[in-house]
Amino acid sequence: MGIFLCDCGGSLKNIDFPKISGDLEKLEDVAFIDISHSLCLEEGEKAITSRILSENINRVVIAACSAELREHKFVRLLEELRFNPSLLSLANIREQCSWTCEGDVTEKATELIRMAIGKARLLQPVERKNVPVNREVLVLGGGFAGMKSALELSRLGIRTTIVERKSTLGGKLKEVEGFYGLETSLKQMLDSMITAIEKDNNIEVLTSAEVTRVRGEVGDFDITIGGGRREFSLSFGAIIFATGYRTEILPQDFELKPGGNIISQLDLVEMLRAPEKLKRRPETIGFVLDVCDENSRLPTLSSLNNVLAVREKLGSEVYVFCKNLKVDSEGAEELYREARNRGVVFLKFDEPPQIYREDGRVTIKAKDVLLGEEVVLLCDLLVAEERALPPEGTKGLSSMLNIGTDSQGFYQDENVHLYPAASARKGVLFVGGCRGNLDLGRALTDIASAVMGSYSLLALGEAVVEVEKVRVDPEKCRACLTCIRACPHGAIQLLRVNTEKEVAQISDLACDGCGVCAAVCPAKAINFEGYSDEQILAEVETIGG
Amino acid sequence: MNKSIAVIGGGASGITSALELANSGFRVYLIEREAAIGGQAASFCCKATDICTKCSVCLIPEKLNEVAVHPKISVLTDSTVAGLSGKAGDFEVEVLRKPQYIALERCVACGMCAGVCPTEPKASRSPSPDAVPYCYVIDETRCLRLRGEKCNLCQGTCPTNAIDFDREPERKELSVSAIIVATGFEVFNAREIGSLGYGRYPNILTGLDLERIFKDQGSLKLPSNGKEARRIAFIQCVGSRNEGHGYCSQVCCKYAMRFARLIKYQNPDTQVTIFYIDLQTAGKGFAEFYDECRGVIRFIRGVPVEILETSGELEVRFENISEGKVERETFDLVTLSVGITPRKDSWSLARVLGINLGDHGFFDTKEPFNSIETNVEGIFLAGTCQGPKDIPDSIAHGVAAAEGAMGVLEKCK
Amino acid sequence: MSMGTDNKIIAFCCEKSAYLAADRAGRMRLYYPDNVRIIRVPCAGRVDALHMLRAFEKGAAGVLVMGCQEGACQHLTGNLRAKERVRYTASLLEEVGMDGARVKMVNLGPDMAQKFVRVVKDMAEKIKER
Amino acid sequence: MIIAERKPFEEIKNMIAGYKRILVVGCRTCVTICWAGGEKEVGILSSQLRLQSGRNGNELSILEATVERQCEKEMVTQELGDKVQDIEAILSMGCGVGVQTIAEIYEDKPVFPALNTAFVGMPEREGLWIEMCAACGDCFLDRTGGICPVVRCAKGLLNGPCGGTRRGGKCEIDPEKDCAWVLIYRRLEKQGRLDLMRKYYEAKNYRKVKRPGKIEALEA
Repeated sequence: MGIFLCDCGGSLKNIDFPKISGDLEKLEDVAFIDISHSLCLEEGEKAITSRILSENINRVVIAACSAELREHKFVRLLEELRFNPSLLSLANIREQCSWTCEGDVTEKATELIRMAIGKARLLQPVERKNVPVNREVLVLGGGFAGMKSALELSRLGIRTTIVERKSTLGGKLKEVEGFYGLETSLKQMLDSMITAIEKDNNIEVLTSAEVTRVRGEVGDFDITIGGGRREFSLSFGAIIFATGYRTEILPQDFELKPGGNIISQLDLVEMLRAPEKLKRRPETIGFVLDVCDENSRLPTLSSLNNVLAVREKLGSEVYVFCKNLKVDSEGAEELYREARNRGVVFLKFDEPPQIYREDGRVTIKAKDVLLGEEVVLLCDLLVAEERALPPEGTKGLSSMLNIGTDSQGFYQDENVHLYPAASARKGVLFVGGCRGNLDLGRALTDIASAVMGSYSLLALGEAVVEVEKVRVDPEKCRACLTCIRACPHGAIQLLRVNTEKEVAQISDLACDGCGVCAAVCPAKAINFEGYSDEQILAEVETIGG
Repeated sequence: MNKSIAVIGGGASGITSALELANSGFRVYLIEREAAIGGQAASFCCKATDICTKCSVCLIPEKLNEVAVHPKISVLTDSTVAGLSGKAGDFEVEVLRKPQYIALERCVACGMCAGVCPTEPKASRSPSPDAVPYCYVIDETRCLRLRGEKCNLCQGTCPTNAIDFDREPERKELSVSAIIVATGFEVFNAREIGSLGYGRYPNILTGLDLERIFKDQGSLKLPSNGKEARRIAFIQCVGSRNEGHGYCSQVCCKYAMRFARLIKYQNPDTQVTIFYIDLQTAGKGFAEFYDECRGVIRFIRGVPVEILETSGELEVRFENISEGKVERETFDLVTLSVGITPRKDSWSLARVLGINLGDHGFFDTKEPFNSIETNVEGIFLAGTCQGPKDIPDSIAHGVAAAEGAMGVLEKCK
Repeated sequence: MSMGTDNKIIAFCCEKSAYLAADRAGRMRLYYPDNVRIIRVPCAGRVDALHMLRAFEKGAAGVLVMGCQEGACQHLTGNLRAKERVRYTASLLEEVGMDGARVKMVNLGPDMAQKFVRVVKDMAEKIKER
Repeated sequence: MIIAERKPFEEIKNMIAGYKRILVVGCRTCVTICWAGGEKEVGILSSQLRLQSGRNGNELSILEATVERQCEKEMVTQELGDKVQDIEAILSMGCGVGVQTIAEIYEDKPVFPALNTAFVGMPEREGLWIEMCAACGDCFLDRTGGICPVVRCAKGLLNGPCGGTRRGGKCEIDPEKDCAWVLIYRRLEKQGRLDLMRKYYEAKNYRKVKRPGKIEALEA
């Protein structure tokens, strides 16, 4: 074992390096101890290189500054010298020792180095290997988000297969007339995308089809797709969920049954598409927001767009009842000001308004906060607020893949490390509405993230993995499923390894290196190289002297 | 056609674009104006109360370290873009770099130069604890040697002789095939609204001040006398949604509520009030947090216009819309939730690169719903330089810009 | 098995938050007692009751398991499992007649150097009393 | 699968009081799967014992071992063979069968149980095990649609709900528990075999079951 100490240019005054090297030299498995001024610069690296090439040591301990700053340099240097970097053990004697105490900390520094030595003795080499990865991506959902993802991936040279539950592509945006201020109407945009997909031989489309079973891990998902007639299974490297969202006027949110003069945003869009067909032009239209879900951007954005379309096409009076207009999207504030200039009246309430039907018209009663008194509005048409819900198959698919959903039931746990498009399982990505992201602008950046995520994972057709860094010992494993249930990344499966019985098998690519499985395993069958029980206990035991 | 890309600005979105491109095999030049990368987001604090409030600030340090370490990214600190020529696929970017008196690759941040520096406060400034690259910087305005006097104490003691005073500003030519502009934003200068009294009274802070206080001290004390604040007010939409800035900055409601919850958590008997116009509570994972805040924080609809100091306390005059009359309330601390405004110098960068500015002063994009391509082919936008965004959206936007740039490169291959 | 004169504190620090906070405390030169030994773990969820008990066996007077904020763990439930395990280990210590408060779960963000130092000082105080 | 639970530490401590050199033996089958007596729990209990002895001064030396299956004589001897010489007492973390097998092999040494063997059951979710079978030796699950009232009905009735069932099909005695017979009724209803509910079954003849049970396979 070779030990390198760095006194950071002599600035670590409260550590007596010669004393340390004196104490540690006595240990019989220590080949040499070098004291250098700056291991992180060229001269330090030259010193390490010459030492390693001349002495035949099988472990390296470096006591220097924080791993966060220097570990990568030492690892890269060792790789160049054909020395397996997993046999390197670090001790931080600067930020965590010399800089945290006035007095002499030689004794603490010695003990920190002893801990690193204790661990180094037990380190085992871990090889790196290229694992073939399937370059194809499965896109679930043929709406705007799904098609755009497939087109972007194909542009970067990756084959995709779109699986759409309905019989045609297009999804939710097929029903929306357009976005105010956007010249090309969404319909044209959708049609051009559909034709582009048909022409693109990088994209295969399976309509009225559904995923019935998912097995395998990232790089090689074995997915069974069932259509009406037959069921077949394909292999994919990654899965992008673009299953959109569903809107509904829920009875418990709105006592009055929709229909007649209470319509949804989509019905309003239908009407606007052909205003001349209307029997009677509605004089006044009322919008109600923030009644059932105060935290969604969708009602505000769709209302602002439709309100301007109504003023333009029907010219009827428009009143919007809301609590907090969600204008925190790009361009939303401009739409709000444009609407106000076009004569739309915005009324703000604190308690939700009472709404009831009266002789063919709808009455809305609410205490307006700005005026400070009760406002009663009689309108011919009321556009009720819809609640955005997760698509139908969410529960089934998320349990099939054992991935989490958030508090509103949409895909993707509420964890900042996953934003914007990742899931806890590597190779499973979410885009747009299905993860609760309902406005078009943000959905576009989701798509880019998912595309980049899968591109960097699969583009080369292979991925570098650390072979069996976390390994299950088939002899000890009782297949008690504890690790499979505990693994937050779904990286462990029950497989028939070379032995005859089924044991837990950890996929090197899907494993994110957290070690939870090694901690929960009741049979101590899982060895996490670098942080195995013995290695951690070796560090713990050094304090006993 | 060389596969290298220049990213201007090392903030949240800039480093994300750089990382995504580098991980996809491109060579990236990251041009950063300051001495360290990280931009504004790196100076923000974690606002968790033992439970994460999803502000994503903790993603930045990990990315910064990945960038500093990545073999395919070369970071040019203290650098600005002086000129541009060529077209998409073959740009020539002229970069001007301030003299590096302390060589980044030699400095081990041991602190001995600061030890011997005679000036007070030290001319050889230690970097902020999470600066990347973590190196000492010489402040020209205070260094005796750079002001012409004879002094090279630090040069003598530096163990890795990283200090060299006769280094000149460098001018570099970078040939790249695409450019991503990620120059970030400026916080609204609250002094511009005189009636709110920022700068006149010590106990009026802005959101940025709170970030720095919590980052350095971990808890909030009254700037005037260091005691605990009993009654705190947050005023929303300062510098957003008014005539000069016709947009919602999207971040102020959220950071105000996070701070309010954190303050309430640290000393529960403090009374916290938020004055707002429209409370923005949308976003992944924010609904639950909003319900939690509703029980603990007092929300008043109506934004104050004037704050005066009477007998050591701050008297806030505001129109309480719910009751429909003007009221006065006294607080011992007021925080102005300042919004996002375009950088003052984006005008000069726009002129150099030839890209247009939108009507709010942010860089303009080619068409609506395409938030990354500018009017010049091959130049893309990332992050808040294109419009107000919070940290998760800036990061996602950085990825989108990287994906856009890669698309151009694949096309001109 | 000596209790050790300057009784030691073992801090299992998650390398994504607590370990970075410890480094940051050093860079800010925030001084804290020198009887703390930091052990780097990939996630707080990696620390097992066995490791904590062995620390006490070897003379540690206090054990800190320091993970990310709840909801910000890169492995989603790592810190929640750690909290459970610390509660379990505390009950094991109570069974043996030791004070369960000697083992403590701490949630930290990567920049919370002050909180790291405060927690370490509190534990150092607590173990001095007995 | 046999489900067991570790005894409170107080009880274990008093059991082995006075013995200096103790062998703690785990088992790698059922008790590992239900987190009671696997290699990990052996480590934890041994740590506790060492901590306990460290605190009040009496030097206790603990040896740890884990047998593949404690209910197999050959496996016990193979694993413990060389470890048993200078041991004063054995603390078995196996189920009741394991403790008795070891006691039989090493009759000169006292063998103590560290676990309470609880029931035959299955995991409802990670970390929660529920009893499903009482091993009564005379299974009649065919007549109750696969739900065993002996175990899951608080009173172990064989003939229909006791009439005290609470609203929502909950048990009279334990409001959280589902009444077994309501579950049986619903399942039989689904399968269209409700006629079984009308049949009358005499009380079980427990005398028929000779304790301890013995089963001999016919073909060698």
